[in-house]
Amino acid sequence: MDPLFFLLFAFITVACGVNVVLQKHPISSALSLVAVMASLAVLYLLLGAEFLAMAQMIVYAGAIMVLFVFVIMLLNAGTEATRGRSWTATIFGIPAILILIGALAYFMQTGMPQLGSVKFGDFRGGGAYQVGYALFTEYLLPFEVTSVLILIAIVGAIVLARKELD
Amino acid sequence: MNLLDLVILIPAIGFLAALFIPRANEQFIRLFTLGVSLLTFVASLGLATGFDKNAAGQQFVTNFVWIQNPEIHYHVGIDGLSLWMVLLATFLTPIAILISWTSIEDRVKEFFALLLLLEFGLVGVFSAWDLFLFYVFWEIVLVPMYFLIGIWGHDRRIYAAVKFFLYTMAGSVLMLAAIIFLYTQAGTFDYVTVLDQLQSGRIALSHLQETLLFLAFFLAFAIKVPLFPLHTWLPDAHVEAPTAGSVMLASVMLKMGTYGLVRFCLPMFPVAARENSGWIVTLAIIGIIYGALVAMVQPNMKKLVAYSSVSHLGFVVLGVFSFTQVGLDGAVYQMLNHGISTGALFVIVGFLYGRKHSLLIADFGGVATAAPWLSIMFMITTFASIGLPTLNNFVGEFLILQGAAIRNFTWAAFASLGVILSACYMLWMYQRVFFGRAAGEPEPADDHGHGAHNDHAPVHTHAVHGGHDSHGHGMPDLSLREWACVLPLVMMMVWMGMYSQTFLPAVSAQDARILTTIEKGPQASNVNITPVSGGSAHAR
Amino acid sequence: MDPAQIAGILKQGAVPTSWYLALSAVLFVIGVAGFVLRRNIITVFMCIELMLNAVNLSFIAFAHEHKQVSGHLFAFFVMVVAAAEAAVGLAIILTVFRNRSTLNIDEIDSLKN
Amino acid sequence: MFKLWLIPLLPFLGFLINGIFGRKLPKLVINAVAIGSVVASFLWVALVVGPSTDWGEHKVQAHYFTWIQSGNFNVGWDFAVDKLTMIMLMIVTGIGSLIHIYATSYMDHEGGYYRFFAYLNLFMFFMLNLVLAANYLILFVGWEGVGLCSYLLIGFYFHKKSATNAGNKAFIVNRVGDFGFALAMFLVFINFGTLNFNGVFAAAPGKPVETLTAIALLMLVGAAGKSAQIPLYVWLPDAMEGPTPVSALIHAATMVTAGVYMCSRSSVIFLHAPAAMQVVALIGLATAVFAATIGITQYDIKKVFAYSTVSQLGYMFLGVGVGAFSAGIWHLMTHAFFKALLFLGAGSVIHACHGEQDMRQMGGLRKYAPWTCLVLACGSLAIAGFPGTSGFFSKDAILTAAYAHAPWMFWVGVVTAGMTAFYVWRAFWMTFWGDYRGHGKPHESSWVMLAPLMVLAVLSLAGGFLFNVPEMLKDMFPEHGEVPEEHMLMAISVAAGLIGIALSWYMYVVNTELSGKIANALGGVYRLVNDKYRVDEAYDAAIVEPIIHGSSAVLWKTIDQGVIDGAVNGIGARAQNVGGLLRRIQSGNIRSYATWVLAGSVVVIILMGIAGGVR
Repeated sequence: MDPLFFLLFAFITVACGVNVVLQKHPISSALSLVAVMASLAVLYLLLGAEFLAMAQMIVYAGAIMVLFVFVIMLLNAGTEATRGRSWTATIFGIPAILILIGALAYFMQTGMPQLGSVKFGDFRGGGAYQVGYALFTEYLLPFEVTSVLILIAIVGAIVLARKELD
Repeated sequence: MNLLDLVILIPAIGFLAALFIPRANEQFIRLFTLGVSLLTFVASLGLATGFDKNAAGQQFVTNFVWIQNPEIHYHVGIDGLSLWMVLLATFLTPIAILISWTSIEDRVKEFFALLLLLEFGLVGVFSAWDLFLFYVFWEIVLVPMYFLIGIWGHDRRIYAAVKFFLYTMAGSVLMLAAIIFLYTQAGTFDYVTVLDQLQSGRIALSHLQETLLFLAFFLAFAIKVPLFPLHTWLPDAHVEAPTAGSVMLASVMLKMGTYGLVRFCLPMFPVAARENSGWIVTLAIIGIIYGALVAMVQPNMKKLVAYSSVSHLGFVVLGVFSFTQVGLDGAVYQMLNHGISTGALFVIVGFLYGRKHSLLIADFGGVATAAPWLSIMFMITTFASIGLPTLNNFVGEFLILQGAAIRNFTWAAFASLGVILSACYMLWMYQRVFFGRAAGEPEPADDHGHGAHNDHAPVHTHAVHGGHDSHGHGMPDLSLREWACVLPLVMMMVWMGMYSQTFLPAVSAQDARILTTIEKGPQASNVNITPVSGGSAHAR
Repeated sequence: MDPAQIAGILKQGAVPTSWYLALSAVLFVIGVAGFVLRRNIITVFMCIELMLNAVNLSFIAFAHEHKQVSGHLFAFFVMVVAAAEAAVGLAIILTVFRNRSTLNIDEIDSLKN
Repeated sequence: MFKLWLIPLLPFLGFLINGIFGRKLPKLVINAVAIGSVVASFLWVALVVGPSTDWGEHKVQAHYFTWIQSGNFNVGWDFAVDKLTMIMLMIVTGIGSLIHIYATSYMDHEGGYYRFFAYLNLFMFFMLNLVLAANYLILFVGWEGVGLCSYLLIGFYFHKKSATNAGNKAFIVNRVGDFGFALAMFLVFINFGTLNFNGVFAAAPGKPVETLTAIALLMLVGAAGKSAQIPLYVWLPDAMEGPTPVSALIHAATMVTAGVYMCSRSSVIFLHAPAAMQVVALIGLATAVFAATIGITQYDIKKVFAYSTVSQLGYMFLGVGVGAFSAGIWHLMTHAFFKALLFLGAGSVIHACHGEQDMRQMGGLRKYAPWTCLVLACGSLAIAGFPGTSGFFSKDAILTAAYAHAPWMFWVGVVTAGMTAFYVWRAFWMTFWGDYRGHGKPHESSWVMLAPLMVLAVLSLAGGFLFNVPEMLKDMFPEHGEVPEEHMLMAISVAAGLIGIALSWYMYVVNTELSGKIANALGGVYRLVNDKYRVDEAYDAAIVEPIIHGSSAVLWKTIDQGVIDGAVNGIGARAQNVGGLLRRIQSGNIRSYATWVLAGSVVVIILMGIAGGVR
């Protein structure tokens, strides 16, 4: 059963991912991205990361993507202009991407050590309890630092986005 | 947490705190930064009083591992060499803040905060005893200065700032490479350990390695000094920098180079230092004379002072590479002297700029009539810079030249020419700026002919009219705030000139130690060098 | 990997971890391609999110492989950073749009000179 | 005990009070402070230090604090008084007091009154420091300090470009001398390990002659700068831009004699370096003749006396050079009397003529200013070496010693003495005889000015036998041999002086046309001398101009901005050419940046893959 789930959602992920890139209108890209997030959440679940799967749905697909859609609406962004000047990106970018694909494939094929396999239910360490426990014991300092980071981000976002008062 | 840590930390905390002050409260920002810098200064005075002046070696040490792997220590401490450098930095920062009080009008908050950051970096540079920490502070200093020049400078500020940045970076990259190489050999960045290993021969450097390492460090420091012919960033940076930037740059930042030479180049690579001293001293002497000659023909006051710095710092390098106690003491003392007197020169040039918005000598004239006290203060500073006995520079220059003479009399003879030339350019500038009549005022027919000089010409001179007569417009005398900037500097000039014993013993003790480490250097016996035991050989 | 192996896997009912990694790589490359080739700044930004997600997937796959929760935590922090980044990034985009009235990345070139 | 520090410190306090508060003080207080401080230190010297010291071998030493200490280099703020110092102290404070008194009247109507006296007091401080010093470095402090004051006072009328130029010239030329002096000190320290007079002079006889010669010659450079000897005399005539009391005090009586004092102080070194002595004598003699010839042709009354000062200083050096140190000091003292008198008298004349300094605009002043005339006559007699006057004794002592050293020097000296008498009396006749040629009505000066003149006149006449300096100093300096023909020599030099006076009387009183005719007859030579041999112009063309133009055109514009900056910028430009591609990268286009990031990471990934990945 597992491989089927994996293949199904992997397919959805890749297809929607490609769609993100191919869509001309940002709102379509955004909706495709939501689909990518959602299917990734399922894959997380398959890997035993229950907490993260939920977080992925709520934080990513929910909060962040809503923010994206919000901004797109706010700016009333239209379809992308085809006008562009960067030949570098096209000339060097596409070959580079192809090389990247090739290199990744080659090294994963040859250099990857023997790995195990995933079966749903093998690993039960990804629940809210375990994650929360690790988070508030071993990773307490990074966690707190993160909270500061988010605070700064909030302040920064407000400062940047607010209209000049004068 | 000892006093030195406080001196390092107060400006850093002040810098961060200043960033949180709303930018509208400009006056509060000024007062706050002034308060912080004064607090730092008071704390650093504690260093001076608590310092055991007769003992060599570090005091006020804090040493703990900052980063485990690679092993980098937070190792700070001061010895006789760095004590006065730290004090110089903390002494001049409040003055730099005061002189910018009204002249900086936009981005007030950033400006004053950056000055605190600069102070933090400078104090750090002078007290770091870990090579990596030193490098970090060294680069921290660069950042605020780049912005000070680049944002608040004059017309060609971007060019000057980039030139300054690139020059310095070019040098410091080499230094970083050398530091990392030393790390691979010693396994630590801690300077004391590295030095100990070098001296005990546990790190055996080949001759080529030592020379290359020496050159890498030397180049970084020489650019900062700046040694001829690496000096061309300095005039541009000075001319374009705001007054406070010039003051800090000339007075303290240039000393980072000479300090580095004494602190790192000599003790770590004694053999290479001695082998290379010939051409280094030659460059230093060329710099002395060259800087003075070029200063003589500058139309711009700040450029003139900048080139004079090239000349004066040539003296310092000469003293350092004389390898005599007298010369080295003089060199270190001269660093302080130059900091005080050139700082004061820039401060007063800044006042003049504030009054007339020009730096060109030709735009001035007759200032002495309108602003007598300003002129007197500048005159004292001028004479300090020329090296008049009883004022500070004399002590340093004399010791340096004496040291150089002990090593090689020809050096001293050539370098002394710089003393003559310094009188030329400074007095010439003084004459054109302060004497005569204000620019634009008609020069009365001055009959130069035979004996028509008139003792009793109606000389409506001097102070009597104060700043209220016709040529006094726009040239008020010193204000209370300006007095507060200048007077401490002038008093220091007299103090350091008359009673050098306050400062020299601590320096001497440390220099003696550096010199003995040089002489005891592990490979010293392999190389045949002229004796450098100072004047003692002849004196007894 | 021949069909026989795939059939074996399907029969066994367990997915090799390397498949997840391959998926992650594919997703990452897609993100890269979008990042380089798209001109709309918002789309570019979304492609960055895509790359982050791809990386998260590898983290979680390795966490499963090593049966350790640390990988999850890394992914968690990545999410947090992504959230912060989105907030600030979108604010920047707003400001840029307000100042230059364009979302075309090629027209935002004040870094030049 | 003797509180030697009090001597310089009193004038220094005067300087501080007048300098800081002077602008708000009434003139009376300024006068009281300025004169009081100098007179007080004069009294301290004359009444306390002088009488209470047993002047055998005794020497008063005082150490106040360590000034500079580094390694074995140790210099303290030390004062010492011996007989030589005592004589100098008396001259400096005594004449200083008189000139201060004179100046209160002379400067009465000038702006910057307080400033003037502050500077004068500061000068006294440094000068006293110079003579009291017990080591070379403290002497150097005074040496440079008096140079500073000289600079300030020459440029006192700082509105006048010529005045400030003269001040700069004085300071810079002196710096050239100080350069030599400083090098001499370096050599002294290297060879003796100390700069204290006691230590140096005790060890000097044992040192190699070459070393001592080098030291002595370098000291001579310093002395030539301060005491206006060839080739560094050029600043002194220009220094007459300063107010006349300054010319009298600094540029005639005290500061310019510091070089002579220094050489005499270092007599031990000089005596053991005969070659250097010879050079000193030659330079002194050359300066004496050279300046005297210029003096003959000048019309500015102060310039005449200035060249006369240079010439007389040459005499003193001649004395030092031939080994007659005490004669040199004697002449130093008598010169201080009569030259101060001449300058102050000249000031009085200038005052009388409403600021006129050109003698061609004077004449007949003896009717208007009889007292000035009288005292100037005393001074002129003294400088001409009229028998019995102070100048007679000291000049004769020098000439006799010169004869003992080398007879030709004596003859040159005698000719110079004749010339001296000629030009000084020429000035006298032109000023006081004939008819008044200027404008306005001349007037006699006030008694405040005349009183010091009279004191000086008495000293000029009687100073020679009142103070027999060689007698006082006989145990400080070695005796020089008696000359059998002494009376004969005396007669010759007196005759030379009298001939000079007579000739000037004939040319400027009896037959006033003659001088013009002679001048015309000499033509180019006369103009050359009148233009002071165009030495200033030669220096300008040979030294100043090349340095300034060279610095500007070659060093600054070519090397600094061309070669060095050019090289730096050139590296930049080359990098740009080579990296045309790199420049393209900096297109400002975000996507192309992204592409480069991508390309870079691909390279890194491939490299890491080849290397086997990170484990």
